[in-house]
Amino acid sequence: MRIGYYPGCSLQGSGKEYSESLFAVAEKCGIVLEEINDWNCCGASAAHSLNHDLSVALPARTLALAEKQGLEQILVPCAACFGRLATAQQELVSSEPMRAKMSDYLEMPVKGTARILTVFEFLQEHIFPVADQYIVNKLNHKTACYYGCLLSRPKDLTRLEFPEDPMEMDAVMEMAGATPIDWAFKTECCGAGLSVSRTDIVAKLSAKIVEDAVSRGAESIVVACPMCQMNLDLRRKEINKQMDKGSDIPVMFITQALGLSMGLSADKLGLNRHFVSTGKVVSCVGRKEV
Amino acid sequence: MQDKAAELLKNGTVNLLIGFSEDLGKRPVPCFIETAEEANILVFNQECKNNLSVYLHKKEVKDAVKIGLVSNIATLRSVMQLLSENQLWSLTITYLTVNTAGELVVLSSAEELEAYVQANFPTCRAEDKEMLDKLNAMTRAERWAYWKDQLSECVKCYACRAVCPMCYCTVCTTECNQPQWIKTSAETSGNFEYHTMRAMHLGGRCINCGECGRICPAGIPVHLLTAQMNLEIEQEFGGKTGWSLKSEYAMNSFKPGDKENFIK
Amino acid sequence: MARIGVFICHCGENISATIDVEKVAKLAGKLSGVAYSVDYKYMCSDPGQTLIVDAIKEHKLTGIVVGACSPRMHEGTFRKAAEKAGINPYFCEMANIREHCSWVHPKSDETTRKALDIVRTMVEKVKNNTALFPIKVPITKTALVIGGGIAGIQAALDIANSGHQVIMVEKTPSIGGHMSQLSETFPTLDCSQCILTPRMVEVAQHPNITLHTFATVESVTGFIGNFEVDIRLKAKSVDFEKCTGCGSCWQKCPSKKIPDEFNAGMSFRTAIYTPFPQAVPNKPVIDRANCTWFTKGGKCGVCAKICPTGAIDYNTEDTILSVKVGSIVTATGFDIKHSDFFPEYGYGKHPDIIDGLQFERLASASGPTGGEIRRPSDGKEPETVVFLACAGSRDKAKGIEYCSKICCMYTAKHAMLYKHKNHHGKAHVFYMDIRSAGKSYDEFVRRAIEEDDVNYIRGRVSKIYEKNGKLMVVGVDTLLGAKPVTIEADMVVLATAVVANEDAESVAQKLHISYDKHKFFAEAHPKLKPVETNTAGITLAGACQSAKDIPETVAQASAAAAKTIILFSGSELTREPVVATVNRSAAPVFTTCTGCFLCQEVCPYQAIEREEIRDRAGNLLMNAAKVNAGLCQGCGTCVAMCRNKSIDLQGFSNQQMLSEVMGLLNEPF
Amino acid sequence: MAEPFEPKIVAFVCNWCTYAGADLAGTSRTKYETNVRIIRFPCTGRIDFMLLIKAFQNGADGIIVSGCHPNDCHYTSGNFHARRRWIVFKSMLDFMGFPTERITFSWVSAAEGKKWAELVNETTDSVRALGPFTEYKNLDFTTFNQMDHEAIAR
Repeated sequence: MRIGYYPGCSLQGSGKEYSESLFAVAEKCGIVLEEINDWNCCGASAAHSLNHDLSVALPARTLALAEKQGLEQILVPCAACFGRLATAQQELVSSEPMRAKMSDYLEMPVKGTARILTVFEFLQEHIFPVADQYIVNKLNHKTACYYGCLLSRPKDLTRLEFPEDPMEMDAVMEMAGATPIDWAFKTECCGAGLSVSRTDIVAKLSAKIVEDAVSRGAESIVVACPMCQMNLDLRRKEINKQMDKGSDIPVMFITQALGLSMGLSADKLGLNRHFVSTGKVVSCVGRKEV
Repeated sequence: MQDKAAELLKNGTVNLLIGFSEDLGKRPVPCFIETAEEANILVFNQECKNNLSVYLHKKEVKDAVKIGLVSNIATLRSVMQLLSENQLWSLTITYLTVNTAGELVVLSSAEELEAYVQANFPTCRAEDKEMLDKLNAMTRAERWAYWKDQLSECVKCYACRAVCPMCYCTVCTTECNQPQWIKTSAETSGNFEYHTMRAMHLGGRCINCGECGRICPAGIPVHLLTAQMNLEIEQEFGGKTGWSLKSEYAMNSFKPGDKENFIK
Repeated sequence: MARIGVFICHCGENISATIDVEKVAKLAGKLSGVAYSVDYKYMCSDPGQTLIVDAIKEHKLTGIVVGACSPRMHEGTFRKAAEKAGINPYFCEMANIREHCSWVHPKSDETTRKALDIVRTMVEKVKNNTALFPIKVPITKTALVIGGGIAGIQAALDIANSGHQVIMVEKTPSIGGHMSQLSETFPTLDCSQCILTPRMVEVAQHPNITLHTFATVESVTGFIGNFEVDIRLKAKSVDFEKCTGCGSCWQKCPSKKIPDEFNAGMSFRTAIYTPFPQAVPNKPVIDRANCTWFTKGGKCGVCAKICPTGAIDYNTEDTILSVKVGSIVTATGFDIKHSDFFPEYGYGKHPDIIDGLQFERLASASGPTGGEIRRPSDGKEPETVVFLACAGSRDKAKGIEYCSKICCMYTAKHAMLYKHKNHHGKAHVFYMDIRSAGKSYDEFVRRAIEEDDVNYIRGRVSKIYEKNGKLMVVGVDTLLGAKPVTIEADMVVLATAVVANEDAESVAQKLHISYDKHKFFAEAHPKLKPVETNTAGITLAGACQSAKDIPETVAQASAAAAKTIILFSGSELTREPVVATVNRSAAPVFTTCTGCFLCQEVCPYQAIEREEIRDRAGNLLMNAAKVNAGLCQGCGTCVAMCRNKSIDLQGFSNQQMLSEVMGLLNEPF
Repeated sequence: MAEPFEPKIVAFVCNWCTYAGADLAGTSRTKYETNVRIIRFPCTGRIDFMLLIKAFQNGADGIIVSGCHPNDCHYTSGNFHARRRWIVFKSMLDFMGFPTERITFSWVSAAEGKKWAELVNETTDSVRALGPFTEYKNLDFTTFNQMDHEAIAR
């Protein structure tokens, strides 16, 4: 089964370590990801509030290209990209006039039938079945799995069984030998929409998340969305100001954590790219007790 | 097979054995054997096409109670369908057949029969499929002309009914005269209604043995009507005739989601 | 030879304005088999009917066709006239030349021709009519009431008080149902048990009621007036004849850590137990799944040793009791979703997030706290309590689109009860809408808001989590300010959705009644038959049909009882003879039915039975289908199914229908 | 000039929905074409396909079969069984080359008097456009009338 890959801007920029670790883990498990040729911006954050047609056309072009390439599955790791692509796909599939209109705009046929995988589905379907044989280290520590908004909602798009209390990453972390904690802010908003314009609000919102994770004994936060990661990591200084007591809890991608458990080097997983040091987690590899 | 038949008749497992023997023209014809000594006349080969299960409805056969039935796969499949329709309840039947490897197979219970039939389930005959495709590719007017031409030849001899194991009704609708449903004379319109009715009554029950078409003295391929119906029903509602001992008759069940794009 | 009379009505001018009625009558008179034909201004009037009666007598008519309005209008009228004239009423047919002809077409020859066609069609039909006689079905005048909650109690008492026998089956060891668990009832705040327990006692003491507790319905066969029901009497392990209900056994029972169902799991009971002190009957049963004697193979035996009357018997087994009843009242009640249904509220793992029924027990004087509102985790009085008035209901994402109806009211009640008992406490209610339609209901809610100072917040709650020993309730106020709110609470009460009982589906299948996608039982008609089911003789009472409060439940239960009493008011049930029959003839044919039984599946009423036809020596000759006229409703689907026309439908027989088609299309002139 | 062709249309309807719907068309005085004659059945489940064939054989040019909408059946499931029978019957006729557009299947509820009138008008128009159903009549001498004519001519 060929698996297409749509990086989007984040995974080439601010979330580069997400892409690095994803590819490292995939390679370890013998999975090849095929990037969509000539992909374009998904239109996240701006397009859908400006022009509806544009917000469909941007992802539609990417989908059309994927179809041309003969890809039946596309992995979209970034939560925002996923949201846009999946929304556009739903419109394309349910409306013949919309398909016709988009084909017309794009000057190429688009059906929107390729299956768009969230990173959870990718892990569950492609990594889980084989991961056992590659896991060599136990990440013996308490971790808070943070899902954020776009990977959990709306249910129709994300297809999570319990969007109110998702367990997909918890299962992966458990497999990696960590102990996922039960906490309250799994699907809370980190404030990504205001990431640049109102960092004060971001700090307030993200602080709640960090605070709850820390107060329940978490030693790391694991995420699957580049915006969540950026906010919790890059804005830590501002976040710490909002908290009674600051925290240096590291925030890593699920793929980085999984890679660590597979014995991949911190370098290869981009663990050195973080603002808050991930050293604590790296050093807990192989630790006996939590 | 002769030895096995003789053994079954001798030890009383079977009182009457229905099988094939050769007539003077060396053609296999059905025969009825009551003693072990007669078993040497039995033959079984590719030419033994008759669906002998049709005889299971005869009074003389029913009176014998313990029956041995030399069967091809179509015969076995029709017995399956009959069992699912609560027929043959008074009979104890031992089935003798030959599998694809050329070995004799003796089946003595309905469960064994079901397992064997499901493992050796026949597909639609290639020549029938070809003919159906041809007809379906025609325009409707051409099909009308085709059947008009064919059915005008029908003389209502009812051989197609007599040879069909599924036509076991004691009084057929063709014989109802209060009211008279089917015209008794052999006019084309009456033939049309007879064959439509036959196909409707057999759709979802016919096991595609093709005997009705083979037996027709006028050479009308009437078996194509039921074969087409079966294909349609299988595609639309699922289920296979003569597959299970449990009734899976498509025409006495429904799904709320059955198609209704043709209903205004 | 048929002698048919044709009577064409002018209906004032309703028919004669567009149809040449005289011509129709004249031409109809020439039809084969028609002995008399006439037109008249108003056939349904007294003189019109007299005209028909006289004509039947005078011309020795064997059947009549009335060309007038729709049979749905006056078929009954003219059938009575025919009967009065001495012929079987089913020799009367209506030709609908008003609704289907004169009213929908302009005055023209074509319209007149159509009217004649319609008349001729019915003449051909009536020639083939046969005498039919109403079907009489005997009635067993005993009712079965399934369920001993307030719905079952009310229905049983009403039926029993009318002088008929009632058998009540209750699956738990005591009757009383959910109502016995309630603290106080809205909108009057009177004590639930105070009004219920006298009724429970009345049931137990009523000479016409036979009560079977700890029993379930095993199977139901038969039909209206004549059901046969097998009841499974679960092994109680206690001989009720000997037991005096003294209570020594449960006081000494060593298995004391079994969650108490009656207190919604907030206290413990013993293995030998009565559900609650006022239980009816007030005699214990042994819960075998939790009794050491049964789980550890014969160890313990304390209750048997202590029992002063020797009533304990560990060796009793389930028994099946077969009863005959004429009607069944289904009053099997409801369940609620529990807090473990809500991931966003922590799956109910926190002991202080409770459901409505648990709060009822906290507030009840007979509850685990003696009626003091104390939180389950540490027994402290909560300072702040948050009530969620919609938890699960009206939420498509939860698969529960409907409104649970009772939550708005009981949430207001809960908040009031809390405020009455904890004067300094704060009560907050999150709600979607307040649905308080009912007598004195809205006033009740206003009282909670205005007099008892309950803080109502219009909005939903997105999550509840624990922080520093407090429950953080995160919601939104969609009214003033429209902003997120977080309330630090000590206890949260979820008004969880009312759902069908877990075993509702299997109960419905046993009774052959239908149910909706939420497993609530379906009424026969949403407007006009809200109490009946589509199986004649089976009625519904209470929340097994949909969420209901107590007054509504009681009203429906009385309605179900009334339906039963109506049924029992005659000694026989008279039914229209439009039913299917399978032909029968003399030996050796017996019937043309071949016994394929493919018709059994199509019957929506399970009316087709198997009959074994045997010779005098008892040898089975053949199997044939037989229609149970008590069950058959006359749809005729089996008739169209039958390949050899062995089944026919009286009143719409093959002969009649084909004659109609032939008569319609073959014009004699 | 020849008179315009007026088709004979037979409607097979159930008692509870479509018959009542046609009654409603009457009580609301909704005007429609005169070509349709109704035959009343208790339920669409009762309608034997043989009756449809008989109707065509006896000179009907078009047929309407109509009953309660799904889930509205007075007998809960008669219309579901009927629908399945129609699916098979229609494809059977089609396979024999029969012009199936001469049969209109419809759901008309007791409240749809207007729909009934429209259904009759549409069906009449379409059958009128199709012309007389001569194919079937030409199979042989169908009606008694025709047979008499032939006999006399001979």
